[in-house]
Amino acid sequence: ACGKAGDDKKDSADSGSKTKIGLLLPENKTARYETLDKPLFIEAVKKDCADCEVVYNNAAGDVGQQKQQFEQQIADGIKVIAISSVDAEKSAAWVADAHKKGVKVVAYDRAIVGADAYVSHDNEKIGRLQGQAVLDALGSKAADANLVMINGDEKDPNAGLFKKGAHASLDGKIKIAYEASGEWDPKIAGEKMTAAISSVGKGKINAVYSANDGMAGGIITSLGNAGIKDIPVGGQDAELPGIQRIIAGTQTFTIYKSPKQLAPAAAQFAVNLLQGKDIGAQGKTDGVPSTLLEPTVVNKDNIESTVIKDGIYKAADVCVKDIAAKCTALGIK
Amino acid sequence: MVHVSQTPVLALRGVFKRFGAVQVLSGVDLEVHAGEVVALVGDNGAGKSTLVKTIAGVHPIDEGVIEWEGTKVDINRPHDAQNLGVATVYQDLALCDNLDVVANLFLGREIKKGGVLDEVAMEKRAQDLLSTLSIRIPSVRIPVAALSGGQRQVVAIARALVGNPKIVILDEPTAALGVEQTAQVLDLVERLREQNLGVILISHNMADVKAVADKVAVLRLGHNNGIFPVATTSHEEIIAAITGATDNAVTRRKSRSAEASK
Amino acid sequence: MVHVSQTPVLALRGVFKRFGAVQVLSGVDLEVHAGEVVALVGDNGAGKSTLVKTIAGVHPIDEGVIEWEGTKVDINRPHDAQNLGVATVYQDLALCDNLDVVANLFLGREIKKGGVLDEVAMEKRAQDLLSTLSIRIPSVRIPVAALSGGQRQVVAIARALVGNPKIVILDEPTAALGVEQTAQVLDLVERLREQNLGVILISHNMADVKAVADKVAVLRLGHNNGIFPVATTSHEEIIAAITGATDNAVTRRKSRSAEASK
Amino acid sequence: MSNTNEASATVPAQAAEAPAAAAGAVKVVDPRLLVREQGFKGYWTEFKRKVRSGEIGSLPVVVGLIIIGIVFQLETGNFLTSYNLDQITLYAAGPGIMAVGIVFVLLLGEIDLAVGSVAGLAGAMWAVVGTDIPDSLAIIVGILSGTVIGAFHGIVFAKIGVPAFVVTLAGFLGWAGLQTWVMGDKSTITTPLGSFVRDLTSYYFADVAAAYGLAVFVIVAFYLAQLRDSRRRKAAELPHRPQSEIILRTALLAVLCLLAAYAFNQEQGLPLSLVIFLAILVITDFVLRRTTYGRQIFAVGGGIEAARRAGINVSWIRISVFMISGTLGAVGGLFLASATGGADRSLGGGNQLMMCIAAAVIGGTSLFGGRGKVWSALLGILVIQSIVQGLNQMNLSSNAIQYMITGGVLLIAVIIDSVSRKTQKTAGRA
Amino acid sequence: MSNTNEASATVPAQAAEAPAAAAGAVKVVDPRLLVREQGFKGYWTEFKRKVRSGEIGSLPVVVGLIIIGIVFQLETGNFLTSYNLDQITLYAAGPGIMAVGIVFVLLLGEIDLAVGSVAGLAGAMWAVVGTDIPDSLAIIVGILSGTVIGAFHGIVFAKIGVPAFVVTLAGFLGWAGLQTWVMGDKSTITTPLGSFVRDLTSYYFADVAAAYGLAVFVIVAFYLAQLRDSRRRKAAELPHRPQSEIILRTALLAVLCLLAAYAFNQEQGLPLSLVIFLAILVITDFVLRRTTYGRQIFAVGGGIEAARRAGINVSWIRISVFMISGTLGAVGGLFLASATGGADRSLGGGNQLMMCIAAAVIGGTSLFGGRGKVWSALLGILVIQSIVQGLNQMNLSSNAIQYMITGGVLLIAVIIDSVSRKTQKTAGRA
Ligand SMILES: Nc1ncnc2c1ncn2[C@@H]1O[C@H](COP(=O)(O)OP(=O)(O)OP(=O)(O)O)[C@@H](O)[C@H]1O
Ligand SMILES: Nc1ncnc2c1ncn2[C@@H]1O[C@H](COP(=O)(O)OP(=O)(O)OP(=O)(O)O)[C@@H](O)[C@H]1O
Ligand SMILES: [Mg+2]
Ligand SMILES: [Mg+2]
Repeated sequence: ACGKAGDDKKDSADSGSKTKIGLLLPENKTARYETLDKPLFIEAVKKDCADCEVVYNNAAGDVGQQKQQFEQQIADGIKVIAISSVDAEKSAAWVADAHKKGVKVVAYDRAIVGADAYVSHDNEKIGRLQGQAVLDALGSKAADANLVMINGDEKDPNAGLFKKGAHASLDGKIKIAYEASGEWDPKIAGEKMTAAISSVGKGKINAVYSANDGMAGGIITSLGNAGIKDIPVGGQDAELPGIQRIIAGTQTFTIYKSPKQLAPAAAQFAVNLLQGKDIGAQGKTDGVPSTLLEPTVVNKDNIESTVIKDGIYKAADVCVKDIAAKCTALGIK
Repeated sequence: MVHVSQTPVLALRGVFKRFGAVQVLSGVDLEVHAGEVVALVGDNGAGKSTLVKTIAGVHPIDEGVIEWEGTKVDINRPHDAQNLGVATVYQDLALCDNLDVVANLFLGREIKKGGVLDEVAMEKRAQDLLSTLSIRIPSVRIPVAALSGGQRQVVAIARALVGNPKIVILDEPTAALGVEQTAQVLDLVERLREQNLGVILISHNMADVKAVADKVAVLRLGHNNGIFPVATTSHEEIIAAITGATDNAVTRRKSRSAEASK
Repeated sequence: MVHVSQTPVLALRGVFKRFGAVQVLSGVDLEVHAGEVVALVGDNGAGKSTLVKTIAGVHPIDEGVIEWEGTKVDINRPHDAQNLGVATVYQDLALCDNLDVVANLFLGREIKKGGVLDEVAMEKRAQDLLSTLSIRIPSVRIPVAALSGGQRQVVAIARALVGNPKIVILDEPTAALGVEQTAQVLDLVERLREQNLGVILISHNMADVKAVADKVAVLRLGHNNGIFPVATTSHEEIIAAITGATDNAVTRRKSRSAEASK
Repeated sequence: MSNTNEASATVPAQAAEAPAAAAGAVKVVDPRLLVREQGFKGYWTEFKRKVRSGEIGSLPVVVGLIIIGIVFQLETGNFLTSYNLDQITLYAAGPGIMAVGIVFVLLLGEIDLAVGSVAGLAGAMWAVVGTDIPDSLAIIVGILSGTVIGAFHGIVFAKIGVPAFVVTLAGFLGWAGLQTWVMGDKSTITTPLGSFVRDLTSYYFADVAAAYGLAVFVIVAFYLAQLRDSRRRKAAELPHRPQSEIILRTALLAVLCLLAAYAFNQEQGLPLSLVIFLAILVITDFVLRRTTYGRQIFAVGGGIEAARRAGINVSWIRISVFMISGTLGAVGGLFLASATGGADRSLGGGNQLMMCIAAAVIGGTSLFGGRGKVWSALLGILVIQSIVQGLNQMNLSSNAIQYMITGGVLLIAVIIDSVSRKTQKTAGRA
Repeated sequence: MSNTNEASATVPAQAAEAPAAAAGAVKVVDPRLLVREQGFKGYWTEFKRKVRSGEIGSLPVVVGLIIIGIVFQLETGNFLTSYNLDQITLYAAGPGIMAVGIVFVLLLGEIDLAVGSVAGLAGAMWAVVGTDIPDSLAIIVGILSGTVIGAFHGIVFAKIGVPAFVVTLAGFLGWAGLQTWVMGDKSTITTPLGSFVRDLTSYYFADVAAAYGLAVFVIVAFYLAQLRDSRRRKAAELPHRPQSEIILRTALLAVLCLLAAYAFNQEQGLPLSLVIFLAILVITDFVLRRTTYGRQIFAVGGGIEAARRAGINVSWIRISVFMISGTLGAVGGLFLASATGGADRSLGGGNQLMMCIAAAVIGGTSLFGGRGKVWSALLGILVIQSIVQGLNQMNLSSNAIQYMITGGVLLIAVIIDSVSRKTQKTAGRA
């Protein structure tokens, strides 16, 4: 990257780049964005358009930073940006500005009003699936069971959607004895769990809903310390430790949102927008052409057919010494 | 001796002060008239500085009365004392180390022009004030942290002269000063008396005390231990009042040297 | 007078020191022999304390040579000076305000028993040391911040006596002391000389200087301005060397008072 | 009050009326003070001496800034563009204004950990009440909420005696909670179209004359002020700056201002955010250096007991400084909201606080009170924002590395600064 | 080294060999010192005097803790249970150990902002290298990484002169970045089954005798130490604690210890985490109060220049204290990892740092150096963790409110403490 600064910028601003695609991801606390979404996206773009280049930034959870990155990419002459926004509502305003400069925006995983395309898993649906999975795990005992709900961070709009969905399937079918936010933090989630045990009583908790796998880790440690075993605990994200806990039997299920589908779908939208083709969406969400992907509930029985088969994890990585025996029992190899 | 008015400018009556488990002052009385120099003497730890600080508002008194020109006053913070017209040179000087000499001299009484600090006027005045006291200072724009012990003390003394006090309290003002500067300060004390101000001078140097004071108040272990007119009291009498004994290290040392020189 | 050895314990030769834009010391020489009390005198700001701090390792010298018992040494930090055997009482005392009297006295030289601080032994020793110096202190377990000016100074002096120094430097040790304590300190200086230690005594008090010093080194504006044997030099000569003039505030003040008493 | 002070201070009764004393007077200035030789050779030797003994003020930070610029230019090929200058200025304004408030608190030797949360809360207040009342009123409400909180911090600190660190730590948690509560069920409130807050970081004085005009005004004002001061000092027979030095300084400033003006005019013109930030800097600098109040802040920062004994109302100084910091925090919050397009629940959170404090410290304001100037907020935030912008542009594979580099560069910036000050310390000017 | 010191200190040559001086000697103790009357009436009047003048040490915090317990018990009905005591202890150990490190740094008058990030990084190191090497080695690697980082902070601070606030601020960012980088593509690494780290917060000495045994040991050791000290002082004719007072104090301690032991035995027994935390407290307390090294830390905190002139190696004290704080930070990190079930990317982040600092300060350690004790870390973290647990149990609708209450309660806790100290200040013991 050399050359005279001034000219470089002017050129690109006037004509715009025909090969660059921006990818803006929101945070780096969870590993998936940098280890799955980003490489899968780049790979898919390369497949559809061999000489395309992906310019990547991560906002580390900071809206201001993301706006700066967004504007920087526009200034650098990028004409199509796929963005998973930190704050969808604010992004809507930036998208309007971007349109004035002829820049197209793909909303990646999180919906943005006025975007040119939208790919996502349906977050409310995820919540409903989680809730249903809890009920399924309890079976007939659900009616007089006590449930502890540990939700995501209140500041994260997605957490609100998971919570809403979960309530939609749980309300009225089970008693929610304790509900609080674990702030996406395993330690806080664990502390909330001990408080729940203290309030509800040790023997009276029959199931735990955890909005994701990270928090489930802290929760399960707390349950273990209180000597509570064999109650359903559910999470989300199909993280490796989550999968391992499912095999070990301390966690019951998780939700698998395959980046395998998400990233290529978004990449395809982006390339089509860049090349001016029809983007090929399945439908529309709030007026934005969209493709909504189906999340899957993963439990003991379908680990092999989901995460392992998709190549997200290798059986050897999952089945480390502690649980190797159980793996064999479940037929994971 | 100058005319001494009837009501004292400042009078302390039965002042008590305690710090934690230590009863520092127990029923101390003191009177200062306009145009009078009162020397306050006493052993180390007798409570002289504490007494001065109660007058200056640094430590409010526990019990007792402070009268100003005949009426009882409450002095709870340094500001109160300054408003009455008490200017104090503390033993520990109490300068702001990070500020330069000029800023320290005028702290709390800055010269202003149209609401804005008039640095030029202050710097000029500072140079005048300091030269009156015969002190050389590398530059008046140097932070006081960089000054020598004596230079700092002179700055503190000069500080007390900015403003219009009625009483000036000097707590061991010449402790760190050279012979020449000490002489200047003694001159200054005499000028203050001529201008009809009251002066409280704390000093361990009996020669200085005898040179400028009108009367000597002795403090011993937080109690009054006599008030002596300077003119008619001998050196030995005062020292006996301070140490509470006629046989003390001073007399022993004297007699030893007397023997040695025989 | 005690026997004075041939090689000085400590010798400074052509010492220079500059702070920022101020040349504080310019080619200062000084010699101290065992069993000798050297008084270092000079006007305020002459550079006495700076000179002492260069010996004590607080400020390393810019140029010049420091010799210890005849060999050149580098003194870059206080630790170096202490290892040689220099004990210093600073003008600004340099006590740790938050520590109590005992902790301050033994700081850096704690008494230990099996690797653990022996508080009882230290407290006992502290009481002994302080009573030798005739000072009353509310309690040796009080933080030094709560002491009076003179009490602090005595603690600083006592500090210098813990350990086994060969040279003791006292920077205006009696500035804040009462008459009795001053006498004790002068006694102490004489005892140090008897034990064949070298002593550098800084003081503005000519009477004290004449009482205990063997020779007087005068510093003026950072230069040497003469070294005088005490026995054969008059008060006036020394003061003239300090102020650099025979007509100065001191003589003027004297003549004025002489006239007044006529 | 100012009048009485003036009156009492101008009567040096005792000292002035004593001719006897004047006879023994000596020149106050010490003969050992080394003076600068005349002419440019004199400047050079003095400059060398100052560098050696570390009395070089902000020079290290400025050099650091230049190095950062060059390095990123070499790395990315398009860092030193007028667009980037414009963007850096824009994003620097908010944190910069907050850092000015922190400089005030640091001058007291205290710290304000709540400034980020106050910014967030002010943004939330403005946005929420703005849905019901006119925009200008809402802005006032937002800013005043900062002032009130600052007053609260100040009172708890100065009157009750809780360490400022703890008060503002509690505030850091508490106000962030209040912010979320005020926002209610909305996670974001987008700035309404007509709001002045939107203009804060998007309005430009597009006329080419504006930027140049401001530059020329600054240069002339600087020159005249320096000249006047020098003349007055000369008249009072005090040491003063020679004409040649004033011209040299003015010329340096002129180059800088005009270059900046040119760069802004290449883009959209003079940004309003810069004008406001500069105005705040000039006003606060004036307050600190030219008024009794500013002098008292320094005095309290240098030693509370000495200040108290000088009759300064220490509690009031403390309370008012926290009010200033709260107010500037709130103003900064509105800038943040403007820059990101609206108020949200996480506004002012994250590393914002640390960045503001770092800006003040990197710029050279001491953490231990009594030493510093508001311009350090400008310099510091420029350093930080340049690093952020440059790293974003370098398009690093992972944020982890970006964090590490930010930490590292900050450290290096301060190390340079500290090393220069260290020389100063051994030269006896601690 | 200790030997030479001992030797030189025991020779008070000049003073002791001078009988002449002893003649003029006075009793050192001032006659104005008010002494306590004999008997229990004496205790009571002295206690009243102490409360009035604010010399009551940790009393306000202890009272605060009791109030917190009662309020939450009334609110939730099941706060004062042995399960909660067990859980609070468990979660308090990690932050508590980190707070001990912070106490050391605060005693110097400095601050360590990196302690949370160091904890996170140590957790990550342990977890990552633990996949390849034996657990015990991995633990050592994790802890040593903290020591090394501490040494780095200390060197940059003490030798280069960068303010500790800035060094550790850079560390706060930098080490968190490194943590993410070390974790690589894993967001969580679950603690392996056989790892000792898992035991840290899940192993219990289930035998009833363990808890009671420890309690009795502590009580007896305390009694004997006090008794021995009092005897020695009496023998040396120094003021000493009367027998009655020692018994009173021991009795109070005994009640506390036995109650706690009983409660733990109601649950799973004596937690290993508590034993380790207490061991660290006892050792660090011993180091601070009974060794030359500890004395030197206080001296440096009280005044750097005075300490330097006393021949103390200030740089070494600073570096070593930051090493201690780094090491304890790393140990705390392993406890955090243990409590949450493994190392993760957010370990040690968030409010962790603020909580640790708050714990140290609430417990009564001064932010300005030279005053405090390690037990303040225990008291402070108990206060904080109790509030967290209590509020969690109250199950407030929103975390925002929870944060506000935490902030508020913290503030009140410190206000009580400050008000009592304020009395102390006006009583002249600042
Ligand atoms: N803040 C304080 N707390 C506790 N005790 C104090 C405090 N200040 C002073 N004292 C005690 O009060 C007594 C008197 O102190 P003060 O400073 O008034 O003495 P002084 O007469 O000025 O002595 P000196 O001549 O040494 O200056 C001393 O014993 C001192 O220890
Ligand atoms: N750290 C420093 N920075 C700059 N100048 C200094 C510094 N320390 C001392 N000086 C200057 O050096 C000169 C000598 O100071 P020093 O303290 O040695 O004087 P002194 O002879 O001890 O005077 P005194 O009798 O007043 O104690 C003074 O003019 C002082 O301003
Ligand atoms: Mg005194
Ligand atoms: Mg001196």
